[in-house]
Amino acid sequence: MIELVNFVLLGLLAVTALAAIRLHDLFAVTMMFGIYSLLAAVVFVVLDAVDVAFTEAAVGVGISTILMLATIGLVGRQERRPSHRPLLPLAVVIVTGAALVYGTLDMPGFGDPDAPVQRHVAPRYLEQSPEEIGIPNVVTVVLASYRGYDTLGELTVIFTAGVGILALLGLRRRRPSTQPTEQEKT
Amino acid sequence: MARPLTLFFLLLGLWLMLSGHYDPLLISLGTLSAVSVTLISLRMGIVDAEGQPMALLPGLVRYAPWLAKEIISSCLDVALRIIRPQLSIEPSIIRVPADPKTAPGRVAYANSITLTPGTISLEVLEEEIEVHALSAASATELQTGEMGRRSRRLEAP
Amino acid sequence: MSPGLAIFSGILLLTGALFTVVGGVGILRMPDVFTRMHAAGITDTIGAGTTIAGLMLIAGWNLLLVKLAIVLLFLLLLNPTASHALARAAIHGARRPWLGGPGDSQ
Amino acid sequence: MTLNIAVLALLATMGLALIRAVKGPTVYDRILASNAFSTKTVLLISVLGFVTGEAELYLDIALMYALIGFISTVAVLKVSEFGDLGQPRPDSLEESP
Repeated sequence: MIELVNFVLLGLLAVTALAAIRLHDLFAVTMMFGIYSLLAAVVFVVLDAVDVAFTEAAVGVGISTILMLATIGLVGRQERRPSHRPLLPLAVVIVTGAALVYGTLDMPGFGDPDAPVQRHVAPRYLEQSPEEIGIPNVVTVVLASYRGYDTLGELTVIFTAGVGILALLGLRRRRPSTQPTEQEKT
Repeated sequence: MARPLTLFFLLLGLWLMLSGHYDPLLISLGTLSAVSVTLISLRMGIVDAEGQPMALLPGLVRYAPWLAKEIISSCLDVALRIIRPQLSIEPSIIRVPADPKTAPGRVAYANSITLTPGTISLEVLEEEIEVHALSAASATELQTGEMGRRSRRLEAP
Repeated sequence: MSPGLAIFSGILLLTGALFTVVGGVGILRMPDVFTRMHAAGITDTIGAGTTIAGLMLIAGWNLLLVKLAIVLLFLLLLNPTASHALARAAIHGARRPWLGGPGDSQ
Repeated sequence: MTLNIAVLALLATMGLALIRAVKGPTVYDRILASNAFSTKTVLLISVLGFVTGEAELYLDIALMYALIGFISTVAVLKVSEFGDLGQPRPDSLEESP
């Protein structure tokens, strides 16, 4: 059953991605990306990556949709026709994709108990974290406690990126007054 | 002072129900988050009568089952119209009087109209609500005013 | 869980599945955006309602029941608001509803 | 068994909504399709939770999606009606008391 669900979801993902490429109305493309995020989230949930699905909900469906919409407000809704043929980029992408697929052949199977990732520090985190930290969600424990410095660095990067994006988009606070000032009328 | 407290206890109750972990550390974290959300809401100025329509709650007990019955019957009607080989729809735009006088009551009425398949509220005006109806049957059903009467009783039980 | 409950929850889930698919067909078949909203309304109210009610019977008396109830409550409160906002935006965006007149095609 | 049928029905409806999102023709049809899609996602995740027997985790995500889907729909509608998110134009100010 879960296999079937996976196949259907991946098929829908492919259709959504193709539609997003084919459409030239950027507003419609944003909608397709929203649908893409929802589908990707279900795939993550089915793969048991619950925390990634949470992030996908907040970032993929929520924030990135809103940021893309704000960008559309700045740059207009129609995509310009490309001035060159897409053959070279297509070839590069196909080669890269093939290399990545080839690379996955050497990876251990999904959920393999003998994979290196399952045998290194993961067992210790799983066994010790209830006594050492006391937070029920192991992923949170790893992110916020065992790898606290890494997370701090990541957050700094994300915060900087967020400030940069907001500065670029120029989102300002809504004025509380109901009368538009002279500046806003222009 | 009563409203912020109500909001705080509602948030705390929601937190406790959703978390399912009851040791001192996690409960204190939940209390902390409920307090901060209450403070932020106060700063945003959204802790008011509109944010907590408590007056509607007692009437809701009688209103909800009637609405559920209404939704089921109109769902069957719309579903039959969809699966017929020729779509037997005759969409129209009608106006019905907005019976409830308070803002939360009107919102409840307009939302009930939209929640019932076959009718969608397009615009909520002071005296009237503009409604898009899928079929003549759903339009006349709404124009009998049954839903308006019941939603008015919602705000003054 | 008792066999009676199992059968009842099965019936609810099948009803939900049926109405969901009918609503989906309606989203595809209806002539314009307003009539499509009525079809989407079926999946959002009775489709979601019966599906979640069926899951509630499977869940039994625990926190899962509460979470399912909250999911249903959110869906029932938020969806009409979103539909109304969509209908209003469509009207303001000068979308004339299809009223079934001859030559009035969209 | 019935859970599996519910999953299949939800997937089929997601496919139908996706067709509507691809075909359009207007922006509002696409918004409608993507909103219907997010509702179906919430339901699908809830049902899958019971299929795999890990409903505890899955329902939290379903809750989150119920809320986020609404927020993004409203943001999209705001842009489609007013043309931007942050600053209201002078003519839209009268409407929000």
